This record gives sequence, structure tokens and C-alpha cells, in this order.
Amino acid sequence: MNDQLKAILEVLIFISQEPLNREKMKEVLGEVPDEELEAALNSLLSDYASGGRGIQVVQSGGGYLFTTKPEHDQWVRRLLQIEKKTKLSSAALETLSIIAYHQPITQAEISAIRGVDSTYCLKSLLQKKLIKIVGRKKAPGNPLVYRTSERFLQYFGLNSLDDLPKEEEIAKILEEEKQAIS
Amino acid sequence: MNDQLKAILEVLIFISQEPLNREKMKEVLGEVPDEELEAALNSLLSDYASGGRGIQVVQSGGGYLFTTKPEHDQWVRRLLQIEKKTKLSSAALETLSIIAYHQPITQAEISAIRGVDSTYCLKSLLQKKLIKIVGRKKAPGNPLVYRTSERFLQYFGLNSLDDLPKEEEIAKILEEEKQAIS
Amino acid sequence: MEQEIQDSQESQLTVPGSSASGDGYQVRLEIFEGPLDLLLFLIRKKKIDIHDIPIAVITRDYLEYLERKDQINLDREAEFLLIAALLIFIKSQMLLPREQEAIQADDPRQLLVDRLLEYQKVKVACTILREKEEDQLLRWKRTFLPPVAKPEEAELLEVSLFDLAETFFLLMKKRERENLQVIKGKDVSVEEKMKEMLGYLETHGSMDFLEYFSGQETLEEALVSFFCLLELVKNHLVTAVQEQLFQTIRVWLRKSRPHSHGQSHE
Repeated sequence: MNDQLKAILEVLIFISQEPLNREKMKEVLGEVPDEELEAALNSLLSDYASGGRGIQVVQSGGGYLFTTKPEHDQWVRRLLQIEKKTKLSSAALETLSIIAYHQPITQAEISAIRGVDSTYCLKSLLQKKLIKIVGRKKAPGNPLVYRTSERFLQYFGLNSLDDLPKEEEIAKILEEEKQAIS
Repeated sequence: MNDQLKAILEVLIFISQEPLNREKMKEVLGEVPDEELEAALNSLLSDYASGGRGIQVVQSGGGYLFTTKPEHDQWVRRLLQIEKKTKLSSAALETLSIIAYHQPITQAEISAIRGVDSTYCLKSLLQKKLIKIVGRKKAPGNPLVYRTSERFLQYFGLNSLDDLPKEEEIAKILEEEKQAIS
Repeated sequence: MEQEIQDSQESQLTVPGSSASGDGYQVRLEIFEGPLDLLLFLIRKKKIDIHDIPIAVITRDYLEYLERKDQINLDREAEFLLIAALLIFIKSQMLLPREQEAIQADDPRQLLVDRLLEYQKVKVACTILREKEEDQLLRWKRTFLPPVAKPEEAELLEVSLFDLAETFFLLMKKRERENLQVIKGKDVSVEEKMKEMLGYLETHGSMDFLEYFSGQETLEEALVSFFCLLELVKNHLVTAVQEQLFQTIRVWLRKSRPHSHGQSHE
């Protein structure tokens, strides 16, 4: 058995986004006798199949890939839940930045600036407690008015809203880029 | 040793998009005695460290993650069909190391140490998320204050800022260089 | 990226094997990122004790390099000159007769020496970090979610304060650009349109500009009317008030009392 080959296969399967098929393996590895490849793959599979492992190499979709074992699904879901909670989507970031700089502001005003409906983003920001509802605007329909929260300041390590980077500061940084390109 | 726990940790580290730290592990797992957690982690690390493997669990950026080994770099690049990853420019690296050792620090302070304006470097480091703005300094003009990020640690394979090259280490190298040229 | 010059530092630290050429010390592809970089290089080249720098010698060498220009990062020229000025200043200080030995403590070079020592440490830290970087760049991690649960809807990001501010200001820039492109299309007589708008204001007292704008027959006319509004405001003929971004703009003739707005939401 070729241990070197087995290690490389492990790496390739680990890194590949899609199930890695034999053609691709050969393309990367160059000349490899079929029997050797088979032997290395089988050995790799059985290594991971042996008890007590959390992840495994499986054959699926015409190739090999790493997956977690079904019995650990609940743990996986809990972790993903937690990671999701601490991150923002780029749409949410956009919405949050508008609220930060334009508060107090209504949903319609945010949507007007972004050019897309922002209801969903607001909901997710509210859930993350990065923004809060502070009342209603005296305007037709009495829309809700949003502000950033204490948690928002904490999240970004700010003492107060005055500490938000000013346009000139960011502009200066962005400016430099233009010069570098031209 | 708790094999079940080890398997779950393997899964969690495998799934996590960033280095998985102990706090998150505990958040997912609920009540786990510290010693048990340590034992399981150590056992997992040594499993992967033992010879002939292509992937390994490493401690970096304050947590645990899976990576490939350096000797397999070429195979990964052949699979993904990409060139060698680009290094930081020396200007950016200089700026970054100044921030690392002097944080929290302002743009003006960095530029003073380097003797050149560092705005552009800050921008590129911010965009690479190797540094972050952490507020303002209570000083004339209230300049923004910078710190290195979690990603900085991960980028250099450091587990914490304590892993930065120590002053004595630097002094020793300087001494050796002095001997070498005189 | 373009502005950053690769590896000045590494080549410097391994430099002794430089090739001598006609005009003296020629180093392969050596470009000095900053003035301190160059100074340290000169000090090492001449095997000078950093704590006792012969300022006259170093100043001469330094200026020589500045004249060559091909070895310094020209974007940084002003900063190189600043240190040149400092060197000359220190030199002049040292030429002054030293009356009392007691003042020996304030060596005019001290500040510069401190800076060089600090910078030297930075450079060493950089070489160590560079090694770590090189090793890390050979290690790959997965950047995607393995096939466990169904993939999450949108990519989620770790955001920083910089991201927050950058996102906002870029968004505003984009908006601004869109508006500017729109204004360009004017071709209908501005004077006529201005008169028309003034006439409208005289009879109606004020106007809801967005309403007026969208009431125009052609897009071109609408654009001209917007352009006219800017002109009228600039010439202090009218007052325009916009309460919130992208909400309607209310316009009054000057003189008339600019108040009573607030109920105009689209």
C-alpha cells in the first residue's frame, strides 16, 4: 500500500467542493496505476469507517467526499445555529449601516435608499438585537422608527454613535485606492 | 477517555467555518467537565498528528481547525488550479506587525514608526480583515484606533497574541545579525 | 496592490551578495520602502554602530541615494526628503560648539537613534512573521460548508466597523452616481423651464417637486426641471426642503415664509 498516495487522496477529497471522482484524481496525480489508486482509496475509506470517528469518507454522486455521520446531526445543527446567530448577511449589513448613519429611520426610508425591500433584514437585525424600535413616526401610516441598540455599540466596540467612522475618514481610505489604481 | 465526545468534537471542528474555540464547544455541548474536554481534544490532535495523514487538526486563532499539511500544497493547487497564494507586501506586513506589537494604535502613530504614511496599507489590511477599527482615541482629532483581528492570528498560525515573537527573540536575532556583518 | 512593492525587506536582509557595478553599490531590485529602511541599510552597509552614527557620512550617502531615485519608492519621495532635512538639522546641531559636557545627555542624534532601533525591531519581527506566513500559506482549509445540513440562504459575514462604514458610504456614492447620470441628459431650454417653474410657484405658493417632476411630459423635460430647481436654489430664488432622503422635495419662492411643511409624504 502506498501511504503517500493515501495521504494525498485524503487532502484532495478534503479540499474538493464536489465529490471527487477518479478521473479528476488521475488528472491531478498524473500516472497512477488503477490498482494502486483503488487500494489507497479502500484503505482510506476503511480508516474512517473504523469506529469512533465523527467524520467519514463516502462514495456519492460519482465521487468521494467527506461527510459527517448522521448520528451527529443534532450537534451540527446546534453549531450552525450558533454561528448563524453571530454573523450578518451582506444585505443585513447594508441595512444596519443605513440605520447607523441615518437614525431614527423608517422601513420605507431604508428600502428607498437600498432600492430593495428591507423588511426581512430588519427582522433579522431585531432578532440579533442590533437594532430596536423606538416609536412611530408622525407621518401617514405611522411607520415604526428604528435605531441601533446598545448591543450594536458593543458589537462594534464603540463608546457612542459619535465614534462611528466619518465619511471623510472612510473616503480617505478609499481615495488611496483610486490613486493606486490610476 | 470519552470516545463519543471526541467524535462529536471532530465533527464540530470539521463543520465550523472558523477556528472553533472552547466557549463555542461548550455552548454546543452543554455541560462538559473541562478535563474531559481537554482530554478529548488532546486525543483528537494526537490521532491526526500520527504519521501518514493528509489532514490535521491544528490550534490557531484561538481555536481548533482542520487544515492540510504544507507538504501537500502543490497537490491542492493542482486540484483547484490556482497559483501560489500571494504574500502580504512588505509595507503591509510592516504595518501589521507594528499594529500587532503596539495595539491599540492610531494611523499617525503607525506612520511615525514607519516613517511613511500608512493609510493605504491600513485600507488593504482592513479589507483583508487582518485588522479592525476598535474605537477612537481620546486625543485631538479623535483618531480611529486599530487592533489586529482573530483572522490575523489565524493567518500567521498563532493561537493568541502571546505567541508573537518575543522581545528577547528579536533582540537575539539582532545580535546575531550584528555579529554576522561585523 | 500596485502600490506595494514586494519584498524590499527580504532582499535587504540577505543583501551582502550584491553585485558591484560602475557607480558603486548596486543591489538587485532593491527598492527602499521608506526613509528609515534606507537609513538602516546604509548603517549596516558601512558597519556603523547604530548608537554612534557619523551623521556627516550617513547624510552624504543618504542624499546620494535620493539623487539616484531608482532605488527609492518615488511615491514616498516627500517622506525621504523629510528625513534628509532631519539629518542635515542634526548635523548642524552637532557642529554647534558644545559648551558644557554636562549637556552631553541630549545628543541631537538620540531621537533618530531611538526611531531606528524601534524600526529595526519591526523589521526583525517582520522576517519572523514572514516565515510563519509562508508556512501558513501552504496549509489549506475548507472555505465551504461540507454537505451536512442544507446550505444556508445567504453568505454570512463577520463584519467590522470598517465594513459597516464602508458599506454605507459606498451605497451613498452609488446613489450619487445614479443621480448624476440622470442629470446629464438635459437639452430642453433651461430658461423657459425656469420661467415656467417660477410662474407655477407664483400662482401656487409652493410645489411638491417630485409631483411636478413626474408630471412632466417627457423624461427629458423632467430632467431639465430638476436641473432648473438646482439653478433656482443656487441663485437663491427658491428654497427647497427635503426632510428625509428620497422623500419629496418641497419648494417655495424665497420671500414667502418657508414653513408649513411636514405633511408631504409620498
